[in-house]
Amino acid sequence: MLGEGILKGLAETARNFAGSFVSAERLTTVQYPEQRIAPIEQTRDFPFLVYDGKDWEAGMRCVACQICEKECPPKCIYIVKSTDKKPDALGKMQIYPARFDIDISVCMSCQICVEVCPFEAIKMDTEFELSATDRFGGLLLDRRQLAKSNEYYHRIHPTEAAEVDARLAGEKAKSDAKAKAATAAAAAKAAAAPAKPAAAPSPAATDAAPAASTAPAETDVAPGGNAAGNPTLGPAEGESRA
Amino acid sequence: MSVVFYLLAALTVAGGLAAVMLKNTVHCALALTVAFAGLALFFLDLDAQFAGFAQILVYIGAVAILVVFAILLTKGSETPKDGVYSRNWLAGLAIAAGVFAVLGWAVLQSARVLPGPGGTPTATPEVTVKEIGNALMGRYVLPLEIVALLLTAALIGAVIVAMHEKEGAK
Amino acid sequence: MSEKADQIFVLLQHWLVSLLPAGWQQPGGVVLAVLVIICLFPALFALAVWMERKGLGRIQNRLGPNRVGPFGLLQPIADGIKSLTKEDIVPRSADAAVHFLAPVVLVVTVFMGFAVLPMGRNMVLADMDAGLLFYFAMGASTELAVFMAGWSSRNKYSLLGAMRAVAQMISYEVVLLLSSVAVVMMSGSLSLTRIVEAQNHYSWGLPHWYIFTPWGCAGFVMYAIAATAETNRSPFDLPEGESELVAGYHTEYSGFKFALFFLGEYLAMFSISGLGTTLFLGGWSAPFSWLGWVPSWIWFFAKLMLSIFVFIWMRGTLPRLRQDQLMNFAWKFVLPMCLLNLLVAGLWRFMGDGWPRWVVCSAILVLAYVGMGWGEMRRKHFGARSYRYAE
Amino acid sequence: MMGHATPLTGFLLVAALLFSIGLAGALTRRNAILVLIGIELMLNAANLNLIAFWRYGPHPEALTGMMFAIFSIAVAAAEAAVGLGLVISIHRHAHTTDLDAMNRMRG
Repeated sequence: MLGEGILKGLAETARNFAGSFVSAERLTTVQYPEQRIAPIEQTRDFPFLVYDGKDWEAGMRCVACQICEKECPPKCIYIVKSTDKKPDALGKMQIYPARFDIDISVCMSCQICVEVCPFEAIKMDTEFELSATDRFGGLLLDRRQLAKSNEYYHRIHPTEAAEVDARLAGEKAKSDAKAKAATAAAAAKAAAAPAKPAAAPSPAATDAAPAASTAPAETDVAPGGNAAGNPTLGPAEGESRA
Repeated sequence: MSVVFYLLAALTVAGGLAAVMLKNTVHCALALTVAFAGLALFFLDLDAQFAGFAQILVYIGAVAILVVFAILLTKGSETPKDGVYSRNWLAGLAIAAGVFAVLGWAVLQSARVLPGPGGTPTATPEVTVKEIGNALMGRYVLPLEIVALLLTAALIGAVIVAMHEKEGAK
Repeated sequence: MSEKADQIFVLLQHWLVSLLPAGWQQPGGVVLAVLVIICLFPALFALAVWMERKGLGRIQNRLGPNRVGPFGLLQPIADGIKSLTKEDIVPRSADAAVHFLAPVVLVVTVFMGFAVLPMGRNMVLADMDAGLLFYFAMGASTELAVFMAGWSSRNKYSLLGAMRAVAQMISYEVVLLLSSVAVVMMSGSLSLTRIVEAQNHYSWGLPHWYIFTPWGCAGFVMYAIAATAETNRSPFDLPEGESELVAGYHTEYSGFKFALFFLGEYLAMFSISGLGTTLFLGGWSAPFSWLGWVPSWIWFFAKLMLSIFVFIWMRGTLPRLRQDQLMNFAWKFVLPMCLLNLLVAGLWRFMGDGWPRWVVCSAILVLAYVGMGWGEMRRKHFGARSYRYAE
Repeated sequence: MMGHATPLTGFLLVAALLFSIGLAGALTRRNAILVLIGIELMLNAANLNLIAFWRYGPHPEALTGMMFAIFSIAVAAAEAAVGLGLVISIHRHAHTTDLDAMNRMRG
C-alpha cells in the first residue's frame, strides 16, 4: 500500500529519538576535547622517524637512501644526505639525513613511505591535533620534530612494533653470528699462516681452504651486508620487504 | 485627491512605464509585477477586497512567473543585438499618445457634463464573500461555467502548443 | 480567572492603546500587534532552529549542540551573530538591485501571511472577510522572490535551483489551495476566525475538528504534503539539494542575506503550519471540552510546535525525492485525490448526520487511495533507468 | 472609512494612462513577450475601470462591476498562458522571438 514505507521509517526514527533519552549507550559520540575515544591500532595520520636508544640523532635508523622521497606520490618528503657517516644499530658506518623535511599539509597519509622503507626508519603516527597558526612554516616538520623514540612507536602501534623489533633483532643476531664467524675464520687463517712455512708442500690445501672459507663468508656476508649496507634493488629487496 | 491615491497612481504608472521601457526583459517582468501590485492596492482602496486578493493571487502568483519562465525559455534574458524597439516604433508611440488624448478628453468631458454620481462615491458597500458566492452561484452561474470551460481549454491548449513534439521535431 | 488569562494579551493591548491620544488609538493597536508578531516569530525561529538541531541529533544517535549555553539553547543566537558578522559577498556579475531585493521580498511576504492567522480567541491582527484568500495571495508571491534570488545571482546552479523550486512550489500550491477549499466548503466562510469557530464545538468531550472527519483527514494529509513541498522541506528539498546544487537559489548569498533566507524558510514553515492548525486542527480550540480553562493561545502555539516537530521528524527520516518523481506525485496522485476529496466533502455535507455518511465517505477515500496507490506501484517497474537527453 | 475623497475621474485617468502605456509597449517593442506584457497592462487598466465604475456607480450591492473584473482576471490569465505557449513554440521553430522576423505568413 502506498505510504507504508514512510510510516515504518518514521517509527524507526521515533524509536531512535526516544531511545536516545532512555539508554545512554545509543549515543555513539563523546564530548571530544574532554572525553576521547582511543584511536584503533591501525590509525595512521602523518609519518615520523624512529630512533633507537636515547639520543635521537645517533639512534636514528634512517640512512637517507631517499627511496621514500622518490616513492611519495604528493612529493612531500625532502632529504639532504649528510657528508660524514655514523654507525647504525649494527655498527656499520652509514650515511644519515642531514635534513629530513615532511610537509604535512601536503602529505595524504598513504603510508607508501613506510612500505618502501627497507630500514623500518619511518612509521605512521596517530597524532592529529597538529593545527598551526602559520600555514606554511608551521606545517613543515623538520628532522627534529619528526624524530620519535622506539618506545613511543611501541606505545602507539604495539603489535606492529613488536614484529619490527623481532625482525631487527633477528637480523642483528644473524649479522653478529656472521661477524663472529668472520673473526673465527680470520683467527683460523692467522693460526694457519705460521704453520704454512712448516708445511710448504700443502699449499693447494690452504688455497682451497681460503677460497672455501671466503666463498661461504661471501654468501654469508651478502645477505647480511645488504641488509645493513647500501641496499641494491633486487633479491635482497624482496627479502627485506617480506 | 487623497494622498493614498497619488501614491498608488505613481507606483502603478511607474511600474507600467518601467515594464515597457526597460532594456533587460527580466527587469521588465519584475516591473510588471510592481504594476500588478499597484493595481491590487487600487482595488483594495476601492473596497473590492476579493478582486484585490484575486488579482495578487492570479497575476503576481501565476502570470508574472509564467512571463518570466517564457522569457528564460526563449533565451530572452540576453540583451538583443539589434535594438530593443521595433523599426516603426515612432508610429506606435504616436498612436498610443493619440489614444490617451482621446480617452483623457472623454473622461474630462464626462466629468463636466454629468455632475453628481461622477463626483462623490456612495457609502462603502459591505461586500462580504458570502454575497460574492451567492452572486457567482446565482446570477453569474452561466459565466462561471463558461469561464471554467475556457480555463480548461486554455490549460490543455497551452500545453499542447508548447509541448515538445516527439516525432518529426526539426 | 481563566477568562482573564485567556484574554491577557488582548487586555494588555487595550490598556497600552488607551495610553495613546484618542486619534492614534486604532493605528496604535495595529502597530503594537505587528510589533509583537515581528518580535515573537523570530524568537520562535530561534527555538525551532535549536529544536531542529537537537532533534536531528537525537534521531541520528548523537547529542546535538550542547556547548553554547545550557543544553545548547544559545546556539541559535551564536548562529545569528555569526551570520551577522560574516562578510556579505555579492558576485560581480550578479544583478545588484534584484539580488538585494530578493530576500527582502521573501521575508516581507512571509511576514504578511501572519496577519490573518487567529492565534487565540479574538487575537488576530486583521480579521479579514477573505482571510484565507489573502494568505494564499501572499504565499503565491514568495515564488517570485525565489525566482528573483535564483536569476539575479547569475550562477547556473542557483538558476537551476530556482527553476526547480518555483516549479515545485507552483504545482504544490494548487494542491494546497484545493485541500483547503474543502474546509472552506464545509465551514462556509473564507474568514479564518469563523473557520475556527466552526470547529470549536464538542460532542461527548471530543472536539469537532475537521481532521476527525474522513474528508478532513485526507485533506490534512494532502495539506501536510503540500506544506512540506511549499516550504522546500525534507523529502521535497531538492532545490537546496546540497549534494548536486550546492545550495540552490541561495548559493550566492552570504552573511545577513543568507540569514534572511534561512529566516524566511522557517517563517514560511511557521505560517503554513499555523494555517494547517487553523484549518484542520481547530486553531486555538482545546482538544477536550474539560480542558477549556487553559488559555486559547497556548493551544495554538502547542499545535504549532507539534507540527514543527513533525517537519523535523520527517527531515530526519525521509530521503530526498527526484524532480520528476516529485512532479509526477503532485500532478498524478495528490491532485486527483484532492479533487475527489472535494466531491466527498460535498457528499458528506448533503448526506446529513448519522453513521452512513461516515462509512460511505471513508470507503470512497480509502478505495481511491488504495486503488491509485496500487496502480501507481504496479506500473513502477524498478528496472534500469532510462535517460532522456535534451535535443 | 468615510467616502472617498478622490472623484471617479482620477481613477479613469490613471486607467487611461495605464492603457496607453500598455498600448505603446505592445506597438513599439520588438520582443514578442514584451508585446504580451503590454497586452496584460491594457487588460489590467480595463479591470481598474470596471472596479472604479462599480465602486462609484449607483448600485454597488449588485456586484456587477466586481464580477466582471474577476471574470476578466480569469480570462486574462488563460490568454496569457496560451499566448506564452505560442511564443515558446514559435521560438522552438524559428529560434527567435523578434516580431519583425516573423513574416513567414507574408507569402
